[in-house]
Amino acid sequence: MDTASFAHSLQTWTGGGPLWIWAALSAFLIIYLIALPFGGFATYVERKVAADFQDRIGPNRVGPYGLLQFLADAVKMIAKEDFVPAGADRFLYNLAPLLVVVGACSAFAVLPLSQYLMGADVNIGIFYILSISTLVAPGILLGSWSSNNKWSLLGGLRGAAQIVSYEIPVALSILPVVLISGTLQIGSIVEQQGWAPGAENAAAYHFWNVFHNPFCFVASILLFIGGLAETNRIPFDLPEAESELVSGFNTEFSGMRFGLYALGEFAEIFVMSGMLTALYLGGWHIPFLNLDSLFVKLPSGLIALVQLGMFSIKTLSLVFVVMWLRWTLPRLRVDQLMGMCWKGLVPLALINLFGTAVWMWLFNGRSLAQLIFGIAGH
Amino acid sequence: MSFLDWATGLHGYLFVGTILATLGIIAVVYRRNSIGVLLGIELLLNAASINFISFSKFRTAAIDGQIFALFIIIIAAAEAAVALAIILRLYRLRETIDAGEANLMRN
Amino acid sequence: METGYITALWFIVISAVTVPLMLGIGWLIRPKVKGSELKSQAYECGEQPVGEAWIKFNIRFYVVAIIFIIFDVEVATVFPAMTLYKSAIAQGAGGIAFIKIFLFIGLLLSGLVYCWVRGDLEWIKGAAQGIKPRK
Amino acid sequence: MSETAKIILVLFQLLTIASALLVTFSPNILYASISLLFAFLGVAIMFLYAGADFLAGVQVIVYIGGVTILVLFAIMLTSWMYQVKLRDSRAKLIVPLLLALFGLLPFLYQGAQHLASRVLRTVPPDFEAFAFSPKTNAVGEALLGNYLLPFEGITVLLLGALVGAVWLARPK
Repeated sequence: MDTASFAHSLQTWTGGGPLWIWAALSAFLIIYLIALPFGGFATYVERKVAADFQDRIGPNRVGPYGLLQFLADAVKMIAKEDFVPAGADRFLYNLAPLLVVVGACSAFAVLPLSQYLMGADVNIGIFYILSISTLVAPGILLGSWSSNNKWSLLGGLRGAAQIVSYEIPVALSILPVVLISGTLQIGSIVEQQGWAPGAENAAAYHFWNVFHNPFCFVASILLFIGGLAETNRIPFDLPEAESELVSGFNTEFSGMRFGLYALGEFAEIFVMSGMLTALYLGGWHIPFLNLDSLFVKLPSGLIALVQLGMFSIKTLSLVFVVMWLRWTLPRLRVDQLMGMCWKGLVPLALINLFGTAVWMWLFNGRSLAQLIFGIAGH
Repeated sequence: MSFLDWATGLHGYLFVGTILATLGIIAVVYRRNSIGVLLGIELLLNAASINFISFSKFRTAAIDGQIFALFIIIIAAAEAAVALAIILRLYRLRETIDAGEANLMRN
Repeated sequence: METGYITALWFIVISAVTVPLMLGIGWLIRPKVKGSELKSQAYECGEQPVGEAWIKFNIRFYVVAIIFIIFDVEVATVFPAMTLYKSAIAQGAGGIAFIKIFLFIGLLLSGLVYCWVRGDLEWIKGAAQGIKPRK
Repeated sequence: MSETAKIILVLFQLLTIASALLVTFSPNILYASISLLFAFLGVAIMFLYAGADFLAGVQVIVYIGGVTILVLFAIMLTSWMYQVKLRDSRAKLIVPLLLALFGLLPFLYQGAQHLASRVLRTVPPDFEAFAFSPKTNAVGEALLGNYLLPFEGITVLLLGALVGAVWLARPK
């Protein structure tokens, strides 16, 4: 199976041109066709899902079923009066949304949309997501500080402390995958999760990482919980707890500035779900089917579309679960939040790591599926 | 040799490293705010890792320079944690963060 | 591989340009309203804002940040070692690699245990001394 | 490496230098720490171009995600620090500026003696290959091989730093 970046695919499909133009164009397309529209549309879906859970109708005025609500929202946000509170630090007030949006949208570069549509299959893939999304914490902190509001500052400090704390369990829950795959490159991690019992090099494929061993299953759940906390979603929405902090770190942000924060948050949810999909749920792979070992050779464009669909289905179902949890779970207290991170998730993640390493050692690196189908190790 | 080649070559890297080191030293000596001094130290450490990295690429093409830079980063983080804890403690004891007034050990 | 990183840089550049772009479009099309002094007051539930917003905070935030940075560094360092484990097992040297990696992680764990025992992970003052928060 | 890529690198180098200037001379300590964030980012990009991709990631995670947050917390938790205006004395600038001149002298010399410096330019043969080859495994091999003792030793250092810093910062 060959993996090609989106820029390379564009170059081959259109034929020629310097690569950096295609690189820039692929970045532009992924951000403006996937990241930002998702952020906008997710607000509509969130409201519709909330309405369903509460037996209401939800937005239904703009377009059929209110589908165009997000466009109306965008127009409203952009056209809204710009407003900077008195005593705010204007420079930092403008800089803060920038950091959040850059932190969230740049991570789309390594999401494995399809084997031909990855923005950049860099060899520090997972590490790139972890590192670039650290920009969000300073963004939240600065936004809260600069708006000269007590609610904001309290929310921002909480948010930053929460985001940095939960980075540790998230990183520790990624490590089992690194142990299994022996690489940080996301394309290659996804590739190894294919399904090929009959193929010649069956030892290279170990089905989805979530079923690699029992510890990996727990690790994937921890990664999901950590992702919820990283994106400030309920039950971890203490930074913007409506009932106690008005709106938390973005209290004084209105119009498009607030919109940018919201976009950044939803983009981050997508990144977290996409990361979980890529690392544990087999990424672009269709369960029990390997597109490359079919009896007919499919054209690469078709493969790209099918894989994009598969990746979206998995990722969007995780996003749906995130929205579902919002109306299911109550908010945690600050002390519970910190206790859960340092006394619950971190030790558990370390146990998972240890367990995965022992499993690898005992079974010579084979996954559960490979053991069942009797595929030899390396 | 064009400017771009110079700037992206060894000399460009060393030039940026030198500037960072100089500014770091200036911050350490010139700043009275202890946190400013800490920021200067971070700049100095960054300059050192730039040198390690650039020589590792442009002279040896070996990994050792990167390992040294990795250790520099680790030590810088540990140092920042301890230094900021000390600054906080200093404030609690002396109600100041002026580096010049932390002189209990002088007499 | 070079293209990969250049694309990643383009992602950073383009997402950084997006923000001023959107705020700029908004600036062009929105009505220009002159704000009043009352309107630009900091929001404190409709009351007059009291004092500065920069109030004194719980020092616990800071302790958490210190614990975080130490763990962050350790986790970041252990990543490259982890990538070797698979090939070490394939070469039959899994045991040695296991000991090398988990000696590192074990020391990390002992730091966590120290903080736990000394009560630095408790958010509420006095919780380490057995004073429980109200249920 | 293409010309466009080189221009991007030069832009980030300029960003690094400009931010470092702000770090040193900005009277506002909060702005100084924010510009330190951008200086770190610029240095990370320089690492990336020098073939240290993993190091670039570590630089961003540890410095931007860790050190900057810690400094911001320190400034914000102790709001007085922000309001304290400490006057820096200009006289103290003389010695470092002399040092700076001393450090930058080789570059002035290099500009004049452009041809002489070309002798130093013994580029290793696998220069480009090194720049864009995966480094994570190589770093891991070095850490578990030649540098095993420092690798394990660094945990002891970090443990000491953790215990010491938490002890110092613990509320009494």
